[in-house]
Order: sequence, then structure tokens, then C-alpha cells
Amino acid sequence: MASEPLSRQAGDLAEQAQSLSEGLSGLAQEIAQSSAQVVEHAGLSPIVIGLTVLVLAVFVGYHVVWRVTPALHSPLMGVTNAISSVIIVGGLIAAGSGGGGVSDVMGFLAVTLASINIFGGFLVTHRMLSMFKKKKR
Amino acid sequence: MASEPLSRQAGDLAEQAQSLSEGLSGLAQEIAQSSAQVVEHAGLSPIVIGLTVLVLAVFVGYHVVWRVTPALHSPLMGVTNAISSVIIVGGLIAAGSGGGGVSDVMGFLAVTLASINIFGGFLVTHRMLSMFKKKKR
Amino acid sequence: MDANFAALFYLIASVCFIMALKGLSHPETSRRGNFFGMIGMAIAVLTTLLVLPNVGLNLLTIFAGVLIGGSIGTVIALRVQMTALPQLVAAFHSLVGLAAVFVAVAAFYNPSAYGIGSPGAIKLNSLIEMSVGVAIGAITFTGSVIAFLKLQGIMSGRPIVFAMQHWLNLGLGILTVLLVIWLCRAESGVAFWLIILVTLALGVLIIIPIGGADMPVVISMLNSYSGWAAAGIGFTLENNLLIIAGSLVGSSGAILSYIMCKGMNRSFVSVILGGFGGETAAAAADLGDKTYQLGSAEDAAFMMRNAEKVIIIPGYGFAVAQAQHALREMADLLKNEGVEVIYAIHPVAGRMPGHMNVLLAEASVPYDEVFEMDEVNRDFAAADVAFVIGANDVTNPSAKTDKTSPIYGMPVLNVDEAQNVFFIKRTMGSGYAGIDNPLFYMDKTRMLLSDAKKMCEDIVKSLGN
Amino acid sequence: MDANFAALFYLIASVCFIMALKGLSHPETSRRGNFFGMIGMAIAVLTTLLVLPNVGLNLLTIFAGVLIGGSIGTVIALRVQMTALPQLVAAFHSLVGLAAVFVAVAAFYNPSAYGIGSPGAIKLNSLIEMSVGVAIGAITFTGSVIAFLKLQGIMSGRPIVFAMQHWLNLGLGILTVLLVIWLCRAESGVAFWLIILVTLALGVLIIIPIGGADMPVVISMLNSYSGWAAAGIGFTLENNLLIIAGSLVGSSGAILSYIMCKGMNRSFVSVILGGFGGETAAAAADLGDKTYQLGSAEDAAFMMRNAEKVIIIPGYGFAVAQAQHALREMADLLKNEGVEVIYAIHPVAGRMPGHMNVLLAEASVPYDEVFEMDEVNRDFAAADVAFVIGANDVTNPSAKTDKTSPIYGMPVLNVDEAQNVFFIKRTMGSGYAGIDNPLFYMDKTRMLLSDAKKMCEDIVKSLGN
Ligand SMILES: NC(=O)c1ccc[n+]([C@@H]2O[C@H](COP(=O)([O-])OP(=O)(O)OC[C@H]3O[C@@H](n4cnc5c(N)ncnc54)[C@H](OP(=O)(O)O)[C@@H]3O)[C@@H](O)[C@H]2O)c1
Ligand SMILES: NC(=O)c1ccc[n+]([C@@H]2O[C@H](COP(=O)([O-])OP(=O)(O)OC[C@H]3O[C@@H](n4cnc5c(N)ncnc54)[C@H](OP(=O)(O)O)[C@@H]3O)[C@@H](O)[C@H]2O)c1
Repeated sequence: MASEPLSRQAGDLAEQAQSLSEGLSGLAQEIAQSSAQVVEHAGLSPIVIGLTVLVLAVFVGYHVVWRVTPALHSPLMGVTNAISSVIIVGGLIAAGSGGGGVSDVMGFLAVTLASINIFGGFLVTHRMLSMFKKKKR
Repeated sequence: MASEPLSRQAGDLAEQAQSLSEGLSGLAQEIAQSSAQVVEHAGLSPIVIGLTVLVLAVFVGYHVVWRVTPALHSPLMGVTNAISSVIIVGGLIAAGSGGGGVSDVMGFLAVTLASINIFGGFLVTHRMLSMFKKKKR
Repeated sequence: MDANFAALFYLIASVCFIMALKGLSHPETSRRGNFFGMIGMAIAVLTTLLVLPNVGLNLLTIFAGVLIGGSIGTVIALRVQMTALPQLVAAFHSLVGLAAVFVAVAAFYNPSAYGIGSPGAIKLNSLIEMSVGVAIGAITFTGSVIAFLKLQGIMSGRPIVFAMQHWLNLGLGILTVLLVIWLCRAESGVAFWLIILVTLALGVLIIIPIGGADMPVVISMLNSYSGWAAAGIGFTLENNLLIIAGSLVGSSGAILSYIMCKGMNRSFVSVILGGFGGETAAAAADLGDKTYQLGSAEDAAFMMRNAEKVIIIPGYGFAVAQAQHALREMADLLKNEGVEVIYAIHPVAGRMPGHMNVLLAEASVPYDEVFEMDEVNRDFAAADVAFVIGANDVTNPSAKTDKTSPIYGMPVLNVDEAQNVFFIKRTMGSGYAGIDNPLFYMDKTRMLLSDAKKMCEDIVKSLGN
Repeated sequence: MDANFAALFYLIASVCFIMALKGLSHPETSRRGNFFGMIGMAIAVLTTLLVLPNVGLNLLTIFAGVLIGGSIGTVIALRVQMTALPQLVAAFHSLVGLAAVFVAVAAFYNPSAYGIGSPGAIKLNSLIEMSVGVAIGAITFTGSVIAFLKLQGIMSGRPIVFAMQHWLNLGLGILTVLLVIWLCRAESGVAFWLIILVTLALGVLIIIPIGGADMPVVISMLNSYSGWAAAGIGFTLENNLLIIAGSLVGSSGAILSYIMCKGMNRSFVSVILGGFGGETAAAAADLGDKTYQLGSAEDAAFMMRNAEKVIIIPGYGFAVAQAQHALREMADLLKNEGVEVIYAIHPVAGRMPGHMNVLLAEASVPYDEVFEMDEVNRDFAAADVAFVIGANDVTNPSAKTDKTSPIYGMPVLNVDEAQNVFFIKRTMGSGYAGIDNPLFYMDKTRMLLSDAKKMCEDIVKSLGN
């Protein structure tokens, strides 16, 4: 009699544990699903978002650049040169995250080169632009 | 003696089940975390993305509309009227997902009203534009 | 369809909309632009239908809606007279506003369809976006209805002003904000419907103090609003197409409002606060002691036949009288006699931007004979005749000279520089700005007091002899 | 910093960049525009530093890099002569290209820092984006170096052509694609470095056949490339700022290339395929039987002093001779005598878009005395003297009349319509396009064969007497 309840108890326990684990795995599935849904809904693929941004930015660039007066086309080259050095962001990530070895060196070099451009580009543009003066009347 | 192994067996079983369920819950947590990470990385908050798109689109709109020739400002009002009816997308979702009751009716009404605008707007613009003719020389 | 694919198609639709507006930069490309718009809309609708998970029989409802709406729209578009364009645009705007309200209501009662939560548990930011959308939509709706009624003449164009008006509006605005807070706290249906009611009332109250003739600015403003409403709902649906299209429309309306205000030399705020420009508000002042010279159709015909260059200045009265075809006939006869005839359009001639251009185009006047103010203003000095038809304010030289004039600083057409001036209008009364026009009393001016259409027909007869 | 906040700051930086380009629409607003650019860049850098999880001591490395790079950049920018702008831009572009390569290498060896996987297990799309970035970067690097060497005169400007050249380039291009496929399959480091090597070689090979004078188109094209490289890396980093800034630069470079090609009436493809425009390539043909008239500094001084209107047309030789200050002095003396002096700039005068404008501005010529071709071309008929200094092709009337001319169809300045023409150049040789100029042999033309700067100084002396 003592063994019976014990074994039954053990069976119960096992069953309980099983149902618990089943419940948990169900939960796990649910979580996985629901968070997958979130991904699907909130985040379109980053490529698609990037593409949207790219297309709009090209339209903006097209219109803005066509409005630049031809007299300032040289400064335009200077400014865009400096702006394209925004790639420094990539260098900062490499240099700043301490991956060690190659990545660190590359990051440092990228930051240095991009800095030459940023300072050089904006400054030379500033020099050009500050020469453009209106007639004194 | 028989009860001892049985109870031990039961205890083992229970322990196993527990470790199983623990493992499962760990798994569930991991899944939840990893998918949350995906969300965080791939999808910036949709509001931020929306804002980016909005800002760029406003720039595009600004430049494009300023280039519209004043002679075509009336057709411009016609076209933008039709384009703003793109809100029909919202109506389609309501009417097409069968939520029943209010939502269905609202969806139907929104689709109908937006359609008036879309057809009316584009057509009246077309009528206006087809009247603009160059001098025959 | 996969959501990512859908987003790509939506992007294509957005580009189509941008191309539609780009096309309007020139009459040559404008029709293609309009087609781009249609294609964009078709892509948007089809993509949405394909991305919906279980459309099934609901497709029938949708088709019914499109069919009914499409037929109504088509009939209206084909029947409407070009002189009634301002009203039409106002009416259409009201529909966009109402549709936005309906969409927001649907989202409130069936949030799961939009993926923004479940009934009673809608995401907070969605609730806020939704309230903004519904509020702008409701204001657009009733505001446009009032604008329509005023323009169509069903309601008097006179501004309706009363004490504490702006305070009342402010109060209702604050009330709306409080209701939105209530809605966000409790997601209460009552709060939601109260927001709709209050903003519907607000739409009426904002527009009634604005005079009938200021309605074009109002329409553009509401056009802009409807764009922002669409963009707001785009945030709720996380749909970039709605955000992009909404922004395009929003900027367009804002720019047109700005152009109009600048053309009238008035601030946007003064237009919106209202109380100005009842069509018949101000009586023409001290007319008594000035003398003017009446002319006849024969005088005009004789003078213009013997001119080398005639500049025609159409205005609001030209649209009212529907004189475009008669005018065109007159111009043709003159051109046959070797007279150079061109048209000069002031940016705010008529009651809607570009209004005159459409009317002239309707009468098959080639668009390269029609010039904007800036292009043509130097030519008046070399013109033998300036033929002003139903225009008034846009020719008023006191805008250039008289610092006390309410339109001082507004750019005007240099009609006073022409050798001879003819004015077709029915009375010696004033125009939209309610002020007298010194041009009427100049030696070189002849007043042709008659309906514009009738006078043109008379001149045509005289030219025929 | 939270990624969402960072994205907002990046958005602000993007807007700053857009405002920077917008500012350049007018000289008045241009300096403000440039400041916007600087602010945008500062925001971008600071945001990135704040969003990095564990910068720590690496901050020192970063500061060192910025300090070193910044100092070098500053010194160069302050020292460079305005006549050396084309070279400078080329040199700067090469650095952007190289930086892009370095970033891609860093991403390949430390992908987890960029959140694109772990070493040996990089996401497929990131691998593709990375290869595109590294390839464009490498081509930009070596291509710009060649352009720099040619413009600086270290390397001959003559096109270097050999048999099967374009096939070789095509072969290398295909090889690159194959290597990218290998990289995507195996994520092999060897493949990655081979891609870099091959594209570095490709950059050299693409540019050497292009003549020195076509370098400005090449520079713009490479500018565009560097923009797209940044945008490509923006996709890898899922960073909208890089995508937006890259697209702005990409469009800008493309538009400038287009403007230059149109100004030269050549197709972009013909420029890129090369073999044209060695500075000294074509000898001036059949000069023997035509006669020209020599003039002197005194002639020029006398004629211009007695003129009412003088139009000055500067060209490439003006830049080479660094004659800007002497010319300015000459113009001042003329203006003191009551002569109206203006400058006419052809879109492709000199060797870089806007080159002449910068040189004139350097000599403090007010920008409202400097006119674009379209603004000024009608004025030549009313000008007493057209004073051409170091320009040639941009005045050549055979572009208007001679269908067999290689520059037929290129828009030119109507110098032939002026009453008298002076040409300062050193020889009777041809300019960039290598063709003879019929203007030299007209009755009203006097050739002032001398260095541009010296001749201007001589004229100044004569005017002084
Ligand atoms: N275009 C826009 O977008 C816009 C927007 C808002 C406001 N506005 C305002 O509208 C005004 C437009 O100037 P406008 O010169 O075109 O118009 P206006 O100054 O309002 O003058 C119109 C004239 O037409 C005459 N008229 C009316 N019906 C006529 C008929 N059947 N036959 C002949 N003449 C008739 C009227 O004189 P009688 O009564 O004596 O006949 C009136 O003086 C400006 O003040 C502008 O600020 C324009
Ligand atoms: N601006 C751009 O963006 C760009 C880009 C690419 C190509 N291009 C091409 O460059 C050409 C520009 O036309 P351009 O008329 O300015 O130049 P050009 O046709 O190349 O003629 C320049 C003239 O300057 C003379 N010259 C050179 N050094 C001189 C000095 N120290 N003093 C006096 N004269 C000197 C040369 O004659 P001598 O040798 O006899 O002195 C030469 O004939 C066009 O063909 C254009 O297509 C321009």
C-alpha cells in the first residue's frame, strides 16, 4: 500500500512535470511566434527600408544639386567631398569597439583618412566661398 | 525496499522533468531574447523610420511643387486631391479583413468616398490638362 | 504577398506620385504626369488587396465601393464646369476628410486588422496617431463643406464673426487635447466619439469667419491638412506609401497657400483669423467727385483693330461671366487682322491659383500666348491696348504707390503703362479687396460697363463689320 | 545612447547635409550652407561615439586619428593654391575610396562590431554589400590617384591606350564578380583580398586611357562613386545617414558629370572609353595659308580705354598663367575710366566646373559682374571689345557652323558678334579639343601672343600712362 501511493505519487509528479514542460514549450513557441510577428510587422526587411530611404534621398539630391548655381560648382565638389567622408562612421565603429588586431588598425586608418577629407574639404570650401563677394555700391 | 527505489525513481523522474522544464524555459527565454534582439537591430522603432521617410518626402515635395508652373496650379490641386485619397488603403484594410460590424461598414464607406475622389480627381485633372495646347505654327 | 514585397510595390507607387507632380512642371509633360498618378494609385490599391490575409468575399464589398464611388466620381468629373473648379475641389476635400475619419473609426473598433493591438488594448502611440488623424480628418471634412457652401453661393460669402470667437475655438482645441488624454488613459469609446464631434464643430467654427473670397487659401490649407492626415494614418499603419504621399500633398497645399498669400500681400495668419473679404463687404469709397469715361463696343473694336499689340488681362469677373469662348473669338478676329494678342495672368487672378489658365485653355487659347505676371510686366509699356476683362484688384496701381492702401505692396500688373486701357465690368464698384481703382479715372481709360461675355460678343460683332 | 535616439540624431545630421547643398544655390547663403555641413558631420561623429557600447580607451585611438587627419587636412586646405583645385579634389577622393576599403576590411574581420554576424559566419547580404563597397572604394582610390597624377603633371596627360584594353577591363570585371561569388560561398579571406587587389588594378586600368583634360569628368564620376560606396556601406550598417549622405553625393557627382559632358557636347560613354583629349594630341591643321594680325599691349589698352563695354572671357590658360590678380587690376583701371566691364563664363571653361568663378572670386571680382553663358550671350552684339584670355574652344564659332567639327553642337560664347576681339595666348596652337579656331583669322581679331599674366601686366602699364 505504501509503495502504491508512492509510485502513483511519482507517476503524478512525472505527469505534472511533463505537463509543465509541455506548457513551457508551448509558451516558448508562443513567444517565438509572437516575437516573429513583431519582427514581421514592425521591421520590414532593413534592405527594403534602406531602399525607400535611398530612393527618396536620390530625389532630394537631384533637385537640390540642380539648383546649385553654376558659379558654385567648384565649392559643391568640395562640400560633397567632405560629406562623402561620413564614411568615418564606419571607421569609428571599428576603432571604437576594440575587436583587436586588423579591425583596430583599419578603423584607425579609416578615421584618419576620413578626417583629412572632412577638415580639408570643409575648410577649402570655406576658403573658396569666403572669396565670393558682392559688388560694393 | 521496493518503495524506496520506486520513490527514488519518482524523485528522479520529477527531477528530470524539472530540469527538462527548466531547459525549456531557458530555451523559451533565449528565443524571446534573440528575437527581441532581431527587433532591436533590424527594426529601429517604426516611428523613427516613419519620421525619416516623412522628412525626406517633405523635401521632395517642397522641391517638386515649387517647380510646378503657375499655369498648372489648378491641375496640381486636382492631382494632389486624388493622391491624398491614397487613404483608401486604410479603408481597404478595414473592408477586407472582415472584422464585422462597425469596422466593415466604415471600411466600405471609406473605400466608396475615396473612390469618388480618386476617379473624380484624376479625371477632372485629365480634362483640364487635355485643354492645354501649344500654338499651331 | 509578403510584406517586404508589398513595401517595394508601395515604393514604386510613391515614385509614381512624385513623377505625377514632377510632370506638372510643364504643360507638355503634364498629361503623362497625371497618368503616373493613376498608375501609382492602381499599384497602391492592388498591392493592398494582395497583401490582405483573408479577403475572400469581402472583395465583393470592396468592388461595390469602388464601383459606386468610381461612377459618382467619373460623372462629376465629366459634368462639372471649369468655372466651378474651386467648389469641386472643396467638395472633394471634404470626402478625403470624411474617409480619414471612417478609417480611424474602423481602426478603433477593429485594431487587430491594422496590427495595432486588440479592442480595448490598442497601443498607446497608435491611439495618439489615430486621434490626430481623426481630428484633422474631421476638421477637413466640415471645413471643406463650409468652403464648398460659400463658394457655391449656397451660403453667404460674408464672414460670420461674433464675440469671443477665437477664444471659443481655442477652448474647443484645448477640449480636444483633454479628450485625447482621456482616450489614451481609458481607451473609452465615448472619448473617441466626443473627439470626432468636437473636431467636426471646430471645422465649422474655424471656417465661418473667413470670407468667401478667401476660400481658395482655405482650400489649399485643407488640402495640406488632408495630406498630413494621410501621413498620420500612415504612421498608424506603418505604411511608408501613406507617409510619402501625405507629405507630398501636405507640402503642395502649404506651398499653394503661401503663394496665394504672397500674391495678395497678406499674412497667412490674417487670412485664417478671418473677418476679411466678404464679396460685397466694403462699398467703394468717395466715387462721387471723380469722373470716368464710358466706352462702347465699337470704340473698343476700332481701337484694338488698329493696335499693334493688345494685352488681355482676365480676372474673376471673366470666370463668373463664362466669357472665355467669346473672348477667344474676339482675339482670333484681331489676330486675323495682324494684331499681336497676348494674355497676362496675375498669380491671384480669379479665385484659385491657375484658374484663369484653365479657363483660357478651355477656350483653346494656346498656352504659349499666356504669360505669367513676371514674364509680361515689362511689355505693357510697349502695348497699345490693355484689355482688362472682369479684373480689378490685380491691376490696381495704388498697390504700388499708396502706402495707406490695404493692398499696398501686393505685386500688380502694370496696366497703367499701356497706351490705352479698357475695363469690362458691370458697375463702377470695387472687387474682392473692396477698394477703389484709380485706373478707372485715368484719361486713357474707357469703362465698358456690361457683363463680360455680352461685351465680348458685342465687340466681336463690331469687328465683323 | 539608445539606437532610436541615435537614428533621430542621424536624421538631423542628414537634414544638415541637405541644407548644406541647398545653401550653395546662391553665393549669399553658401557660407551658411558650408557651416550646416560641418554641423551635420559633427553630429554624425558625436552620435556614433555615444552609441558605441564600450568605447573606453579606444577613444584615445580615435582622437589620435582625428587629430592627425584633421591637422593634415587643415594644413593642406590652407596652403593649396586655387589653381590646383582639380588636383586637390582628386587627391581627397582617393582618400575617401581608401577609407571605404579600410572600413570594409574591418567589417570583414570584426563583423560582430557591426552586428552583421561573427567571423566566418557573416550574413550573406552583408557579404554582398561589403564586396560592392570594397570594390567601389578600391576603384575610387586608384582611379583618383591616377587622376591626381595626371592633373598634377607628374604623369603625362596623354591617354595610355593598348590593344584589347577594354576587353582586359571587362575580363577583370567578370573576375571580380566570380571572386564575390567565391567569397559569398566560402567567406574566404583569400577571395576578399583578391577582390581588393583586382579592383585596385581595375581602377588604374579604367583611368589611364582617359586624357588629362577629361579628368574633371572622371573626378566627378569618382565623386559619384564614392557617394554610392558610402551608401552601400550604409546598407551594411543599416545606417540611414550613410545612405542619405551617400545618395546626395552620388547624385551630385552624376549631375556634374552630365553637365560637363553636355557642355563639351560629348557623350559620357565616349569620355569614359577614353583615348581623347591628350593635351597636345592634335596639331593645329593647315595654319599655313591663313593670316592673322598680331596686336600689342598698347593696342589693347587703347581700344579698351575707348570702349563702352568690354566682355572678358577667361579660359584654361588664364588659370594656368595665374593671371587673375593682374586681370582684376586691368579691369579696375578700365572701370575707373568709365568702361563697363563684365565677365562671361562658359560652363566648361577651365578644367573644372566653376573653376573660373573661384579664380575670379579669389581676385575679389564681385560675383554680380560674372555671368553665365546663357545670361550674357546676347550682350556680345552690343560689346565693343571681347577680351579672350587663355580661352579657345569655348569661343570657337565652328561649333555653331561647321558640321564636320568635332565640337559641332557644343554651345559656345558668341565672341564673334563683338566689334573687336583680343586673344591672349602664347602660340597659334589649339586648345583642349585640338582644333583650329576661325576667330583667330577674322579682320576684327588681334592676337596677343604672350603669357596671360605678363600680357595683363603690360596692358596695365599701358593703361597707367
Ligand atoms: N486667385 C486666387 O487664388 C485668389 C485667392 C484668394 C483671393 N483672391 C483675390 O481675388 C482677387 C482677384 O483679383 P481680380 O482682379 O481677378 O478680381 P477682383 O478684384 O475681385 O475684381 C473682379 C471684378 O470683376 C467684375 N465682375 C464680376 N462679375 C462680372 C461679370 N459677370 N462681368 C463683368 N465683370 C464682372 C467685378 O466688378 P463688377 O461687380 O462692377 O462687375 C469685379 O470688380 C484679388 O484681390 C485676390 O487677392 C484670389
Ligand atoms: N571646365 C570643365 O569642367 C572641363 C572639363 C573637361 C574638359 N574641358 C574642356 O576644356 C576646354 C576648356 O576651354 P577653354 O577655352 O577654357 O580652354 P582651351 O580650349 O583648352 O584653351 C586654352 C588656351 O589657353 C592657352 N594657354 C595655355 N596656357 C596659357 C598661358 N600661360 N597664357 C596664355 N594662354 C595660355 C592655350 O593656348 P597656347 O598653348 O597657345 O597658349 C589654349 O589654347 C573645353 O574644350 C572643354 O571641353 C573642360
